Amino acid sequence: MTEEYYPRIVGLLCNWCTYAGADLAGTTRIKYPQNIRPIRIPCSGRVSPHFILTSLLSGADGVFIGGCHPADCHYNEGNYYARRRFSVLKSFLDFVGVEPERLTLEWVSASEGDRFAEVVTAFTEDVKALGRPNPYSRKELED
Amino acid sequence: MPRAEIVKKVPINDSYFLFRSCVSSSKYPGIETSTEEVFARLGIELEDSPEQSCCGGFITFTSLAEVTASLPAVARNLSIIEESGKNALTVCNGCHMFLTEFGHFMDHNPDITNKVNEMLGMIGREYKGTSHVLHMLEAVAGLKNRIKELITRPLKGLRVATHYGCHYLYGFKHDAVDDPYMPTVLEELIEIAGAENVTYPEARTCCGSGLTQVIIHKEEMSLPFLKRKLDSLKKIEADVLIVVCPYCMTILDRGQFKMEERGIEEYGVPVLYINQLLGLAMGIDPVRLGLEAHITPVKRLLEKLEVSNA
Amino acid sequence: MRKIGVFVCHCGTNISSMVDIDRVIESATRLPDVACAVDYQFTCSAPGQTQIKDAIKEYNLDGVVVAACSPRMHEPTFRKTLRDAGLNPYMMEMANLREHTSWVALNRGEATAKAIDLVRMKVAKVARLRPLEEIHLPVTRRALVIGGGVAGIQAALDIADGGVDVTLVERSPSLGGHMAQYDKTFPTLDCASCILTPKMVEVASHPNITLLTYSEVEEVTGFVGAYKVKARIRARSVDLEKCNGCGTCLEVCPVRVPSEFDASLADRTAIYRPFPQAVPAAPAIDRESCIYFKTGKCRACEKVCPADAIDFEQENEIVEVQVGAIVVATGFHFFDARKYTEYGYGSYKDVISWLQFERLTNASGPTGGKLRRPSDGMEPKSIVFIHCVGSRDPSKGFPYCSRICCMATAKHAVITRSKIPDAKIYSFYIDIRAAGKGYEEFVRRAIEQEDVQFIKGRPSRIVQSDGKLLVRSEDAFLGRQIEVEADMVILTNGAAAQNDAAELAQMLGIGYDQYGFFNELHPKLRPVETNKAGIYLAGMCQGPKDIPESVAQASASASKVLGLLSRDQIAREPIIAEVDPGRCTGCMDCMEVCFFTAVEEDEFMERKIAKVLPGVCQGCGACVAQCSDGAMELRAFSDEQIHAEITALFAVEVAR
Amino acid sequence: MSRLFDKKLRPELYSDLSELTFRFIGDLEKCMQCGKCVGNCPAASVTQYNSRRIIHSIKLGNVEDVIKSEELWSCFFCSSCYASCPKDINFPFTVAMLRYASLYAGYGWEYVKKLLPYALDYYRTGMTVLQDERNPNITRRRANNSNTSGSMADVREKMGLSRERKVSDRALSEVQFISDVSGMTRILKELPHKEEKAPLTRAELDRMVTVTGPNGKFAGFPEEDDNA
Ligand SMILES: Cc1cc2nc3c(=O)[nH]c(=O)nc-3n(C[C@H](O)[C@H](O)[C@H](O)COP(=O)(O)OP(=O)(O)OC[C@H]3O[C@@H](n4cnc5c(N)ncnc54)[C@H](O)[C@@H]3O)c2cc1C
Ligand SMILES: Cc1cc2nc3c(=O)[nH]c(=O)nc-3n(C[C@H](O)[C@H](O)[C@H](O)COP(=O)(O)OP(=O)(O)OC[C@H]3O[C@@H](n4cnc5c(N)ncnc54)[C@H](O)[C@@H]3O)c2cc1C
Ligand code: SF4
Ligand code: SF4
Ligand code: SF4
Ligand code: SF4
Ligand code: SF4
Ligand code: SF4
Ligand code: SF4
Ligand code: SF4
Repeated sequence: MTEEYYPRIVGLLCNWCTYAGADLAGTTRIKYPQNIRPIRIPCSGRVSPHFILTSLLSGADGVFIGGCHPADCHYNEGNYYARRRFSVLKSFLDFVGVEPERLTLEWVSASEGDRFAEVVTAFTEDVKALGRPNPYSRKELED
Repeated sequence: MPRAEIVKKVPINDSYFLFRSCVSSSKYPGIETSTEEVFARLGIELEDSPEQSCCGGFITFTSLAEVTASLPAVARNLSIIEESGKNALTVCNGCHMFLTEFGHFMDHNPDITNKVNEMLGMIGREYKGTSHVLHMLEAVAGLKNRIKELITRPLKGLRVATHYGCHYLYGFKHDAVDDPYMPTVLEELIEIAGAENVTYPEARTCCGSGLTQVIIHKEEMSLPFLKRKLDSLKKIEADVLIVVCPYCMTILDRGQFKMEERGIEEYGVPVLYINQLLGLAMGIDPVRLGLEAHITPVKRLLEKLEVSNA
Repeated sequence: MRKIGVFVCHCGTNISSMVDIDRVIESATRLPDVACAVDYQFTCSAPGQTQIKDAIKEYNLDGVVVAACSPRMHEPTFRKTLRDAGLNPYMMEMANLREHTSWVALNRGEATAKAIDLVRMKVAKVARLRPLEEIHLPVTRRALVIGGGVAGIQAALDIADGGVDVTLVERSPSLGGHMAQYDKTFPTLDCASCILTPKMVEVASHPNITLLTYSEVEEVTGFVGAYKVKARIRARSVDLEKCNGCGTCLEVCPVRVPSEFDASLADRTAIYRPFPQAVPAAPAIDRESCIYFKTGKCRACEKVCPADAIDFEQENEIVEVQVGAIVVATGFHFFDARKYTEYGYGSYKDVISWLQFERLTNASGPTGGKLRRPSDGMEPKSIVFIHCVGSRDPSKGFPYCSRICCMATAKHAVITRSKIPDAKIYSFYIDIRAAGKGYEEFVRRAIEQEDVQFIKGRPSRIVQSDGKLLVRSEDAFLGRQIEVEADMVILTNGAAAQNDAAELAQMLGIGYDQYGFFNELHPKLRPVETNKAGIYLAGMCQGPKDIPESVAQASASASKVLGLLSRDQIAREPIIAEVDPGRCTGCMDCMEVCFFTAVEEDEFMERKIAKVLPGVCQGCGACVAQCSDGAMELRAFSDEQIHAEITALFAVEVAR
Repeated sequence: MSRLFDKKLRPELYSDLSELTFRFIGDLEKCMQCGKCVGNCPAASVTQYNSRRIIHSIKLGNVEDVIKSEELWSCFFCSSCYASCPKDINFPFTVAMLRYASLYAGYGWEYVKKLLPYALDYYRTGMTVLQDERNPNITRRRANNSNTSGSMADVREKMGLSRERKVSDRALSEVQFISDVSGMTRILKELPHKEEKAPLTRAELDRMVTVTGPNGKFAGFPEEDDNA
């Protein structure tokens, strides 16, 4: 088996925009790398920092959070909370030594199937470019 | 009468730094003496200093020196005011605008203040931003109740019109004591002096000079404007026109002379600074009030006062 | 241990062409909680669903994973399948093997690996699901309408015609709102009172409508389907039952105060009826200006009243109503044009507002519809309208466009032309905004046929000189300063929210913008709903709009109300937040972030804790993410469930 | 000691106009072309001057046209436009900036030249406006009104004041020092020799902002200063 680095990415996608955008990418058959494992959540505002930490600790190489564009949130303000929490967490990760590139927050609307594929592809490339398992994963910590 | 709320708190102190003005000292010294006399009667001390110079504004708005050169010139004057530990009174709309606006600018741009202080440091000065600069009218308006008690010779029957000047009205959009289009401070003072306030349509209209126009373009631009204003003034047969700025006074007083000289129109409305009017109502000697320096004669005005007071 | 069934769908070949179904089944079978894993061609088809139902019985399943298409497509289908099989419908999750996998994968290997992971993740989640019951909220079949302008009137009538009882609360002594003050309405120039008065009368006589005028809403509690409303009926001092509306009392009252209805252009008495066609016709005594209430003397009105209807002893009355839904239609107010000292409104008598102009041209107005200027009663021969006074002006007024004034000004210009054929009419504008059916045509008519001079330019100043008003402006097309001599100037001072809009919004728990206009839930898709279920908006209270739009919104709100109240109970998805009283520390961080104000303070064992209102919560989960004590959970998306999904992904080593 | 201010704060250091104007164009973007600034503008009422049009022109990128224009020198600096602008655009400030731009690009010198005598007075005495009258009729009229010779010195004396207001020597030397180190003196020096409408080269621009003399001390006032 070739030892090509195949990162796994946890995708936390809000039900109303990004999850639907991902569906649209499917309906229009846009191909993109399949490293992402989408998890459906009601709103990006539902994303607890724990989800991201758990993902990284468990061995995720990247975490992708998708929400509605600002001012488009189905619940009005959820994505603003997401953005706030996200920036706090990102600086924390930086602090503990996880490359901030392993984390991304993207706004993808339900009509942006192509954009979903685009940003996921780009993020997968970015994570791949980091080139090694995330240093924060439990396995790495134990080694 | 509608009017924007007075938003600015005017500090009323026992003493102020008197900021002189080139135009006043050189052309209408009565503006300064009347101010000194009125404030002396109010029991308020005015400190002078020979270290003060031209406010520095002229060189800015002539574009002869860019802001970076005029800021230190203005800041130097501000530092002298600060040294006195007092708030300053300016007798001129222009000085007021430049000293306050530039002070405001520096207070909000600390990096620029540092640069300015670098330069001031070379002459042993520093700008700290600790003093207020008030327009004389702001202080007088704040003192109007005390002024009322000092009126000994009410100017009964005198018809008084006003001209505030653009930089008093329009220059401080967000920090003005009065509304730019419906100001009332002068009108209140005129009533306190016992005179009758009369309005004319072009009361809030520019005298035609702005800051430099009378020099750059001479008659062709400013005279028509001045004429519009004076024509409107003439119709209401005012005895006197009140200003709060020596530069406005220069234009309105000498402008009438100029029109007369060219045979365009005779107006003959004397122009007085508000403190000169208050001074008359307090019984101060017209010579001391500097009325003889005026070009448009004030004799008829004084005679009318004699009669009404007799 | 759970007994979970996994049902993998081929979707014809949509999935199976990219995903190795056998490997998915094989890997699922090996998972600890899985009792059975089977595949089928079309799982959503009737036989496919039967397969699920049979398996539920056969294996006594307590959870189901359907590995097929997007849950946004078939989640409701399979929930129903579970319910039909006697299993709680919320014990099901879908793994998205189609939209998120087979249709987007580059190769079969990758797709299969992802499918295996997704199924494993969903199994882990289903193992932690709990049965949920739909929330049923009882419904009170009565509606409240706040505000009796044209919007409130329309909403009340539509709801009442639908067979539902309505309580209409109007603050002033009469129905009608602003529209009652106008003579004619654009773009058709039909007479305002001819179309409004019949509707007002209909409200008053409708068997399903309870009309409370001179009243205000004081308190609103509860939630959708079950709002409790307290309204205060102000003492009118006239008995509505006895008064026959004869108006004799108005003739004897000695008091004169400026009439609000006539925009201060005329006076009214202390006992007054805003306008002759008022509904109800009974007057009210304005106690602030009544001599009797100030000095204890007078009672002149009482003496002449043939019906003995005057009642000085009347007191404010509080009534309580239970309603299932609320329509807010409180309308608008005006920008105070006195702030524009450059135009002299308030000091130049002949500079008036457009509302005053409406009264001046109204046949029932102070001049009997004759256009006369206020200072000396002269017929103005040169008339200037100024647009955007206080609108589109962030420095002194509002940055927004008031939307109706361009049209209203065109209307006013046309009315002026009909009253004074030889008048010079000027209208100073920045841009003309006339985007409605027949609107542009109307403006063109004013320009082309009625000889109204529209001048592009926002005037800078008005100078008063010899009884004339000199309007100084730019003519932007000429690029030159111009001065227009006018006898009269009309300012279109912009529309503003009601002064007390913010208080009302807070009382109702609905959102409002920085200017005080109430927020709709979604500007395009939910234009009359608010963030609070069961509260709807109509008319100007939501933002500037004209009468057609106000009425359209009112009818839309009414149909929403009727839809809601047509049921005995409202069923709601049970996916809402829930507090664990044991863990909650009462910090109320959750309350801060809840946009829908669904979190309330509560008490538990003498401690303050948070409580979620099931009728209000929308299930967004913002509060859950905010809670640092793990006390808040979102049903079907709990921390535990999502963590399980994440960790399950990494539970097995996959080839890298 | 040659550059007291960094480039960011000294727009005149840019010869590239697009870069320079960018600094204040930002505010002009807000303009909604409503024209309220024009209706009360004294310049607009006596000439074709039009602040709104100037703003529009700049927004379209025609900065060069604006700074070459005579129009630019018509503004009275009365600030009436600022007071009325619904977007709070301080247009007179913008005009001042544009005038600097104009001068540095080599235009407008003929207008500024007229102001030179006042600036020289300021340099020499610390005061911009002095007592002497350029029009003898004024003195004659004042003599009439005051029963004196009509000279300001006499009038002041009669009022009980010193014959002339003077700033102190220290004040004067400070004013001159600031003028020297800030580059104003250099401008005063160059002004009389300015050829009309001769655009500056980059090298000239650089020279203009460099103060001569050791330790930032100005080496001496220009000898050619007689025509003041
Ligand atoms: C001068 C002018 C002319 C116009 N001309 C036209 C036209 O020709 N054609 C056209 O289509 N549109 C026109 N409009 C627009 C039109 O007025 C509005 O679209 C319409 O009036 C909005 O109706 P509304 O019911 O929302 O508000 P409103 O008419 O303001 O009614 C609101 C009602 O709610 C009541 N209320 C307020 N707060 C409370 C409270 N807290 N409790 C109880 N009651 C309350 C008020 O007393 C009032 O009766 C014009 C507007 C103006 C200003
Ligand atoms: C370029 C453009 C951009 C726009 N952008 C925006 C925007 O950003 N925001 C915004 O709010 N609005 C926008 N709009 C306006 C918006 O498109 C319309 O308001 C909206 O689409 C109207 O929806 P509708 O359902 O009335 O009409 P349509 O979208 O036209 O739908 C009518 C439907 O009826 C069907 N149909 C027609 N006749 C029959 C028949 N006889 N029998 C059966 N079916 C029939 C048609 O096939 C069609 O599906 C935009 C419009 C345009 C042209
Ligand atoms: S359940 Fe979904 S994937 Fe399966 S056949 Fe139906 S549509 Fe296709
Ligand atoms: S009692 Fe009051 S309302 Fe009645 S007539 Fe007298 S003042 Fe008017
Ligand atoms: S209160 Fe009496 S007098 Fe007045 S309208 Fe009613 S019935 Fe007539
Ligand atoms: S509708 Fe017309 S007048 Fe009213 S604010 Fe908008 S542009 Fe101005
Ligand atoms: S945030 Fe958590 S602990 Fe705080 S009140 Fe809300 S539920 Fe309770
Ligand atoms: S889930 Fe959303 S709507 Fe429900 S209580 Fe929490 S924050 Fe409010
Ligand atoms: S008033 Fe202000 S916004 Fe209007 S045109 Fe002038 S600069 Fe532009
Ligand atoms: S400052 Fe200049 S542009 Fe503005 S109004 Fe005065 S003259 Fe006109």
